[in-house]
Amino acid sequence: MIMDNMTIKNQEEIAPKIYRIEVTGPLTQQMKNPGQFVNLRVSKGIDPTLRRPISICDVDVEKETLTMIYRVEGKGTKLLAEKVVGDEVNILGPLGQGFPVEAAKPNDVCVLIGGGVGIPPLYYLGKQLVAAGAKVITILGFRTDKDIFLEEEFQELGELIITTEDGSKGVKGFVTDALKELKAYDLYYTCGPKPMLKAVEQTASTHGFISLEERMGCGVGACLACVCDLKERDKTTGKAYAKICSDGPVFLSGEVIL
Amino acid sequence: MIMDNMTIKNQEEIAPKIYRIEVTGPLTQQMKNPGQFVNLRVSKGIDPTLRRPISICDVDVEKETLTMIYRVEGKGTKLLAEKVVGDEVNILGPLGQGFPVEAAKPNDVCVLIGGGVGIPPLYYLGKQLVAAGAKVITILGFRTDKDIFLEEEFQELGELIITTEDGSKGVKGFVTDALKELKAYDLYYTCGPKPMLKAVEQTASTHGFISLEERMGCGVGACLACVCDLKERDKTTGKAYAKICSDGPVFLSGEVIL
Amino acid sequence: MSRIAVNLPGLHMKNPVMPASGCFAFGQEYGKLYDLNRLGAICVKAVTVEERRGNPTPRVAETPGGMLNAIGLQNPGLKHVLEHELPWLEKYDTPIVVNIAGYSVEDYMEVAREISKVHNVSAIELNISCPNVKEGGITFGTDAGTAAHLTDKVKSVSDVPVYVKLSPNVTDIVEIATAVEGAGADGLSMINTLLGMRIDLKTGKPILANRTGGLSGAAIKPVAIRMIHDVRQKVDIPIIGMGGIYEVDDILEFMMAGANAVAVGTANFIDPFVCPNLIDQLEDRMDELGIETLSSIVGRSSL
Amino acid sequence: MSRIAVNLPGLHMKNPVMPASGCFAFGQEYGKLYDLNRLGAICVKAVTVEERRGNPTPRVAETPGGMLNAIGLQNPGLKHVLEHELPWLEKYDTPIVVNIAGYSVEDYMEVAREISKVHNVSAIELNISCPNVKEGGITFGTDAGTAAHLTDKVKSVSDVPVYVKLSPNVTDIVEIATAVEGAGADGLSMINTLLGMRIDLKTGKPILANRTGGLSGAAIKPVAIRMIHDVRQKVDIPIIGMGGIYEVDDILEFMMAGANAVAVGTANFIDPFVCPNLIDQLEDRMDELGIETLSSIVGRSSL
Ligand SMILES: Cc1cc2nc3c(=O)[nH]c(=O)nc-3n(C[C@H](O)[C@H](O)[C@H](O)COP(=O)(O)OP(=O)(O)OC[C@H]3O[C@@H](n4cnc5c(N)ncnc54)[C@H](O)[C@@H]3O)c2cc1C
Ligand SMILES: Cc1cc2nc3c(=O)[nH]c(=O)nc-3n(C[C@H](O)[C@H](O)[C@H](O)COP(=O)(O)OP(=O)(O)OC[C@H]3O[C@@H](n4cnc5c(N)ncnc54)[C@H](O)[C@@H]3O)c2cc1C
Ligand SMILES: Cc1cc2nc3c(=O)[nH]c(=O)nc-3n(C[C@H](O)[C@H](O)[C@H](O)COP(=O)(O)O)c2cc1C
Ligand SMILES: Cc1cc2nc3c(=O)[nH]c(=O)nc-3n(C[C@H](O)[C@H](O)[C@H](O)COP(=O)(O)O)c2cc1C
Ligand code: FES
Ligand code: FES
Repeated sequence: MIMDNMTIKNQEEIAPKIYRIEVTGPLTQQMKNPGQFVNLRVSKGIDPTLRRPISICDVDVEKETLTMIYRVEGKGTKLLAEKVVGDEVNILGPLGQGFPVEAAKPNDVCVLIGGGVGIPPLYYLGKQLVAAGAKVITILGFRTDKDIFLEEEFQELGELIITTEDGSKGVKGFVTDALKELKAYDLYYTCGPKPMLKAVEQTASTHGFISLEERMGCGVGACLACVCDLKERDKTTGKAYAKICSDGPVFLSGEVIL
Repeated sequence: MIMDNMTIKNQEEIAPKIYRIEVTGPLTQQMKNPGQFVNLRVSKGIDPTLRRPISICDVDVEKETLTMIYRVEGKGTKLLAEKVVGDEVNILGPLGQGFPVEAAKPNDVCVLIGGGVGIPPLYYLGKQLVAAGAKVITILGFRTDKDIFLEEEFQELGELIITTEDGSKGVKGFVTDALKELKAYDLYYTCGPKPMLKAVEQTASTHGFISLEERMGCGVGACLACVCDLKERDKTTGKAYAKICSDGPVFLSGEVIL
Repeated sequence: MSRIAVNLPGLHMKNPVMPASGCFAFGQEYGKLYDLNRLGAICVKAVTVEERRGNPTPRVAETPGGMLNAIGLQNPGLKHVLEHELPWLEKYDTPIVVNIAGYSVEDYMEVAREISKVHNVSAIELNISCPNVKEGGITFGTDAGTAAHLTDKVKSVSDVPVYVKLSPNVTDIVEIATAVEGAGADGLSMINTLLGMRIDLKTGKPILANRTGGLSGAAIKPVAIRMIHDVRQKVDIPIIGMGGIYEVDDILEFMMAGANAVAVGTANFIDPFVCPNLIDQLEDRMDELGIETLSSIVGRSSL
Repeated sequence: MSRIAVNLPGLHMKNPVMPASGCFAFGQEYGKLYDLNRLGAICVKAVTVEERRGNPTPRVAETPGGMLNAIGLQNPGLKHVLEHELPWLEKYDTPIVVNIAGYSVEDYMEVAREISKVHNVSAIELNISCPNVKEGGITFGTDAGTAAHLTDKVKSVSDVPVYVKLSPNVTDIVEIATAVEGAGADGLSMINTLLGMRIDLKTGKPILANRTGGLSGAAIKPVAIRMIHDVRQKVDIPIIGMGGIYEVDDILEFMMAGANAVAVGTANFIDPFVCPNLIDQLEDRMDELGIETLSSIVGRSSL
């Protein structure tokens, strides 16, 4: 199974325009890989037409709940925010290749670097890294202190550094300003806007894993809407590009042209 | 005011695919003329695009409730049937020129002749005719006995003759088979499918008032989607046609080409 | 000048919004619902020399995100419009645009000559794009030479600016647009409806008695935006943009594509108050997007 | 023969439904979700002689009731398709249609020659209507003479039937259809996407990096129905109909308009199981409407 209606169990605004939604259903059984995403259908009809990709933020496989965090941007997320407990949402997923938890060896220091709505997938990742015995340091970037979310949750996983552009909380500046100050770490995992990803790739002293975003058609690798260029041709397929929806959204640092 | 959101107070299936819906709101204050209709918006978005015209079946001005009865035909009425108590429906109306109650003098015998979903507007009319001191005989045509609705309600207004095409209840045949048998009456009011209206006009021994249906764009007389040809040019406007939405839906027998 | 005022040949509009031709009759119906002076301009139904009965019904059919119409230019004819419809509009001081149509060049010229003399008519919209009539209409709009010839002739008899209303049912709308600009058009209106059809599955027959009709509404908006954008690169005369405008953002999108003013058609049928509502929302939305004046965004997409 | 089977040149289809080119890649993705043998046929992504990188992203934008795409014919090139994609499809016994494109007549001929030799290729779909590439593509599809010439050349080298995929962005699609029929086309595919555009209000720029894109989805259905209906009156070769098919009724509407089979594009993105689901619903719906066999309703709307 890869598509099912899931029932909304909880929905709340946790920061301005940022919503946490919890849905339930057996589809969660397959959602074991952090960094994967689902493709949501926010209405039954033709309006809007396309599904909306949203990352898996947390999964409770026993309780069969999937948590997502999203920002109200346009029509689709607005409709999603209007849904109430008990409503159903059609979900296609899990999709794509997530973050490799096994890339971190026990006691490795892993830095999670997230900006804005790139933060949610790092939470499920952080939980799994900790469970696997790795050490987690998290750097989360926000515009201002009012925008902060998931603070407590990340604190429970290890050290948490918050940066705000206006300095209203934590380090003033961008996530890379905090990253620069970090001494030793073994690898990083990052998700956020493209300029941030570029800056992180340049600033980091190790390799890492980068999660990308792109406008999507199908979400399953069939339409070629979401390609990015590879630095080198893929050795097995011979292709010069990768599909973010099915080959990604997570790539090894240096693998794709940002 | 001519457009407002009204709240659903009741909705039930009263015969196969036939729903009675009751909505409430101050717009009802203006709904005094039976035979008028409202134009409903069944969804917020663009799907479906157009409003749906539905006749006023009953109004309780004090309680501010409007009752409509509709058949689930296609997409729009299906969406309407899925709505539940407490939901809002955007309503434009009352629209058009209804049945003239004042055309019946006290003690006049008025025959109401309805077929299918042409029946609902006759109910509000019948109530007003009775209140004005006229005598009401109703002939309602259905396909089969399962389809019958509003039977008790019409019985309370006076004599009720039911016809069914398969003879499963009442007179076997069409409304005109029952109309032929009626001895003396002063005028008639009719609403139903066009072939029925034609047959009624030909069968009736008096003049009467006929309510028409047509696919509509605007519902307010601005787009010319819903015209019908007049037998003679209108003396005041000089026009050879009438707009069913604003000049009708009710016309004097013989006035329009059916 | 107000931030939302726009100036086009013959049309000094306090805001960029007018109802689209054929969706607003001659104004009397919507005039009962709100003060028509709130509109930037009023564009009335197509007028022909003779009265026209139009097509048989059904004349409309719904489609996903849009609708088809095949009214067939029904109108009471030039004489009646001159005597009854235009005088009724005299009580308003907002510019009036009269959409004109005909079977022949002479027809068009006659209507243009008479209509443009009326003192409360500010501009003519030359309808060379009606898809719902057998003769005239769209046949003038699909060939650049024919369109230019007609424009030239109508210009020669019109006392007011002439906006040519283009058909989207063509391979190269830029070619037609540049041809009518060359022939002296003062502006363009675009787009008219796309030819479409729907079939009733129960009967197997087209829903419209005319078989085909013109597709309007939200569904056609991206086609309209593309055509306006393309034409804007090549012509200098103003464009009145239309095709699927329902929301305030749509107005801004049309103007960024290159429209100098806009017309709202089908949306009136969904919400009869849509024109004044959109006008009311315009400045707030401009503030949110940091837009100073409307005129500053015209054609921004091609900068 | 089953009531829902249809027979077209080279295509013996157990049902009339195939995925539309470009919306199904080379089958591998949807092949993970269901058995592709359930499909009437499989139409794969456009193939060109050389590998193509396509357009920069963003390549899709949503529109009311539809979407724009500007993929730009990205594909791994003829050699790779011959070596990797087509062999993978060998495990299925449903007909394969290969969509082909090129910059020049010679390009098209080379792809057609090679592809048509592959034993599991049942037909070629000649894409003369891609709106998203600067050279080739749509330029072959907007002029009847050019389209006919290309058809003739491709027919001369193809071992399998050739379906010409028509562009809706033309003034007279019937003219192009009759021209390619005259040049020997075995069938037509229609319609490809309508040219459209969307602007991002925050930046004032087009959302698509390519500026314009092709409009597909429910929004274009009435245009497709109209064009198929018009073409059906004048050509005898079969038509594969597409453009906004989402529901089982849409299949019947296309066939009544004149299509002999149908393709489903955008709807796959909304529901990846849409093709098998529609196929499953077909007979029940035919029963409800009293339709005996599908072949009996083809072109019913013009009877
Ligand atoms: C793999 C992936 C994971 C994502 N995870 C999250 C998440 O966990 N939380 C979150 O808030 N957002 C996430 N996004 C971004 C989210 O998909 C968009 O914000 C959302 O689709 C916007 O839809 P809308 O209807 O509100 O906006 P509209 O502007 O109305 O959307 C119009 C169209 O553009 C697409 N679109 C618009 N912005 C984006 C974008 N940034 N990325 C991709 N498509 C876009 C929409 O999907 C839709 O097709 C993710 C995107 C991707 C690709
Ligand atoms: C003045 C008037 C009063 C009416 N009163 C009632 C009533 O009280 N009860 C009732 O059940 N029906 C009534 N109808 C018919 C009702 O409007 C249609 O059944 C309804 O619009 C069908 O919509 P749909 O979405 O279910 O069907 P669809 O087939 O999906 O509708 C598609 C389009 O066609 C239009 N349409 C389809 N059938 C009709 C029709 N028979 N008349 C007008 N437009 C149609 C729809 O409004 C819509 O625009 C009335 C019609 C008119 C004109
Ligand atoms: C019912 C109806 C009637 C129309 N009549 C005319 C007309 O008489 N003359 C004309 O130029 N355009 C006419 N049009 C086209 C509109 O003016 C407009 O160009 C088109 O509908 C696209 O705008 P919209 O999507 O906002 O409706 C008509 C459109 C509709 C829906
Ligand atoms: C993402 C995408 C890619 C497409 N690629 C091709 C293509 O390579 N070749 C082609 O002939 N048509 C292509 N098309 C057009 C479709 O095959 C189809 O003609 C069109 O989308 C209309 O059908 P629909 O509304 O069901 O999507 C593409 C369409 C989409 C949406
Ligand atoms: S969204 Fe279709 S290939 Fe990625
Ligand atoms: S529906 Fe528009 S005039 Fe009657």
